[in-house]
Amino acid sequence: MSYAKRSREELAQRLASDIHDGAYVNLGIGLPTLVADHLPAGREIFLHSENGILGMGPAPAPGDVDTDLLNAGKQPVTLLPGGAFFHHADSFAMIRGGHLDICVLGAFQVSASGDIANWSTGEPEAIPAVGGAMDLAVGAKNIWVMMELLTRKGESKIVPRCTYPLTGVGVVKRVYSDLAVIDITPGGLVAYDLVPGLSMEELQSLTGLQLLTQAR
Amino acid sequence: MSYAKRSREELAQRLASDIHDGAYVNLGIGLPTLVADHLPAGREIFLHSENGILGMGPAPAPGDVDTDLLNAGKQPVTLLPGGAFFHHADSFAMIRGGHLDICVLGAFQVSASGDIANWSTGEPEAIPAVGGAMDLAVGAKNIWVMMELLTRKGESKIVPRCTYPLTGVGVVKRVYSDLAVIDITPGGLVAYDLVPGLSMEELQSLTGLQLLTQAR
Amino acid sequence: MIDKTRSSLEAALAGVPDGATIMVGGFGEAGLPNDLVDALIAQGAKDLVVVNNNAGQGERGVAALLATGRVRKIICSFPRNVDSQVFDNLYRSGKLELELVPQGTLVERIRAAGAGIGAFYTPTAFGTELARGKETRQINGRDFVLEFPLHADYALIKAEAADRWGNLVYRKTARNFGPVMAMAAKCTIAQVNRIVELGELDPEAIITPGIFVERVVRVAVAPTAVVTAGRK
Amino acid sequence: MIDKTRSSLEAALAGVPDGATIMVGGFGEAGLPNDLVDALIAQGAKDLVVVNNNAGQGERGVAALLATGRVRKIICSFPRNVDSQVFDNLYRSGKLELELVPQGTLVERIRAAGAGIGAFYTPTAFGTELARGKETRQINGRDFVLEFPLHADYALIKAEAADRWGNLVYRKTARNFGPVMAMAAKCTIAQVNRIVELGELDPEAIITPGIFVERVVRVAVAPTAVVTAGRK
Repeated sequence: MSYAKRSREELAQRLASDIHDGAYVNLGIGLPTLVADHLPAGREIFLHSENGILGMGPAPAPGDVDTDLLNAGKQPVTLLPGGAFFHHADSFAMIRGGHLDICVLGAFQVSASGDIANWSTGEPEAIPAVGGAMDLAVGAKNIWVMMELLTRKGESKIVPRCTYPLTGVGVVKRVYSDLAVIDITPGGLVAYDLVPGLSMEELQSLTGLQLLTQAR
Repeated sequence: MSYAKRSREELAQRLASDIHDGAYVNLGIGLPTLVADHLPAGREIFLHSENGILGMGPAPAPGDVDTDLLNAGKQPVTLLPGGAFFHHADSFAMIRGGHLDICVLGAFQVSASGDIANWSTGEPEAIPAVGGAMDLAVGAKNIWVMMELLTRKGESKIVPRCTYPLTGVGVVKRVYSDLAVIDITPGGLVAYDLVPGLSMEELQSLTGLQLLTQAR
Repeated sequence: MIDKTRSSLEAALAGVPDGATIMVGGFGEAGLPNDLVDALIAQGAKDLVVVNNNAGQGERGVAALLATGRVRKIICSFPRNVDSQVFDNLYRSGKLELELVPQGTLVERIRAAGAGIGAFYTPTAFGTELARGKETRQINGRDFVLEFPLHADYALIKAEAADRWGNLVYRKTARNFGPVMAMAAKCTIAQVNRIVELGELDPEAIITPGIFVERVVRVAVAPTAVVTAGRK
Repeated sequence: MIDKTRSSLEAALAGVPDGATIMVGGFGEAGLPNDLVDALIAQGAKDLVVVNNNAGQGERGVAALLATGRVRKIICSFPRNVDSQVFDNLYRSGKLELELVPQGTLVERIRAAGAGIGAFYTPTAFGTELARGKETRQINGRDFVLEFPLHADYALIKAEAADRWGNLVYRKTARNFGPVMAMAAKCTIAQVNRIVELGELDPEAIITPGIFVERVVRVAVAPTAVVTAGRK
């Protein structure tokens, strides 16, 4: 059988479709940022940025850049009517205090028990940098990871146990990948929404993990 | 010899004269509140109220009472130009964080080592109530007590060891009383500014404590 | 469209279960959400734990709630007042449990709940009766008491204005406990004097972002209350 | 008359001693007090500990300060950037100590210093390398890491406007670390775009009350900076 991986845009769209009306959401740096461009019409979704924004809007028109209005990726953004600014301690109180419904993070690896590794490759010569990743990982009600399922070498990024340094322990509830959506549940990994043409057996073989198909 | 005790107004004036220009000051409930009426002309002194005011002004004219603008004693006050409002957590961060230069508190007793008892008589039938007293006692850079030196029965309120339940341990730096000012120093109690006609010997005899006269 | 405004006090208080922990804002007359408390009385939930700076004054608001006998425990800093007779009688007759907490510790425990802090060390109350039985620790030569967060199921607060997203601004010292309690409760209900259009509140001056607020209800502005001096 | 404004950057930075711990506000280009940092370089203090979210980007500001070799240690959450070459070289050659702290823990440690909290338990970083060697505790079935306050001798921050009492308002996301660092430093120095008359700032919208600010200096408003995307 043959199948096509979801493009980054398709993946962002797939994830965005699961964000409920009225959700408070933080989109991590990198791939998750794309989700902002695919929020379903007709829903009001509140984007949080850890540098002190709730109600973040899209990127400004080129002539309207305000260097005092940046997102956590330090890119210029806008504020929606009804948005608010606050300082960093209040912003991380929102995060750590469990007030965000969803945080979407990229990852190097996710373990079958929901551990996430996304801040350091652990290479000895690497300069470490963590930013807000560890706070986000423990804070939001739902941690969703958005990533390509396989590395460039074809190895599964969902693993029995992370080999990269951890960002958070047992926190990931769901992985949106270019091949399938996978829930991390107490009963095991539940895969669904496989891309057309990809069988569960193939997906199992690609990941090397036991995957369940039980209804969500 | 004969002497006259300082009146409450004189005591408030005496204390107020020691508050430096630019000081951030919290005046406790009761007697200390009087100090606000005697702040020396020509000095800008910032009054803090634990319910969220910095730059508190005097009581409003009778017709100008705003029930949303109260002090910690729940009396109507005003705000000076340049004053600010904030919430209770920020207000007690100011207190606990050591940002106030001076807090003036009333007291039932002060010990020779600077303990203060001002929140409970410890009587079994009494309903306890502490308010912000314990936070103020540990928070300000300088805790000044303002009180009559003797109880109605003529007992000294400065004591070797408090018999009333403590509000704070080793925090009081100075007592402004109706008979003298007394510094609590590592070397002992230093008395000065005795009311005219009162000798150090008499003051010692009234308090039953050893008092030093060394220069401040 | 997200609209957190409710058309009536009854709708705003819907669903409060027996046994709930309820924070009530206010300090003195300022910021007391008395209309919400009255609606809570009408709603009828019982076996409640109430968190408020005081324990009710006069016969209205928290005092009236206490008088219904539906409050099991109150957590506060200053229950005793010249007009706290409702509390006084219940307390003396053993019908109401009291947890007395220094005011700054009370609000920091509330903030800790809202900010996801597991516990914190405060210098307040060290060496006093109110630290009795509590864990202590010396840090850099200073003594601290370990305190734990104070969570709530509901927070009833009063603000000046809100929009449909639940953003709030307050008025003067009526701000007091409101913004912090809003962070610590699963469901924050705000009574407000005005509801404004989205975008009307200055984003630089919003004190409580809507993420902390679930329901908003507009109430008729009360006539200026008489202020009794000398309370704490 | 209390006037916290200073007539020059030089006057604003006067007295910083060798060995000082200095917090520097800013996140991305927003809120970076680059004029104050330049003045600190000119002032010449050395053996410094710097607290900032990043570790300098490009060649200006904190990067320029690091390049002088006068910084002994940096405490930050995200030192590595596409243009953090100054830091990278010093770090790799062992000339600069790094304390890496998760961003939320960093700002909460700063707040704890300002708020007089002796230590606090946070869930952040539990079970990770950044909690290695730290005390942990299970509270209500959840695991926490014990963290201690982060004090500073000076905070250099950027705000939009100030009055002579040191009250500050910020602009949009330039607020970030400023209000919290101002609480944690013995001496907070703010560079501002505007100095206004006392009473001109709305008392409901003052973000940093003057009690947290010692010196204010007005700087020429910089032309809109070029924003480089993709940093954290």
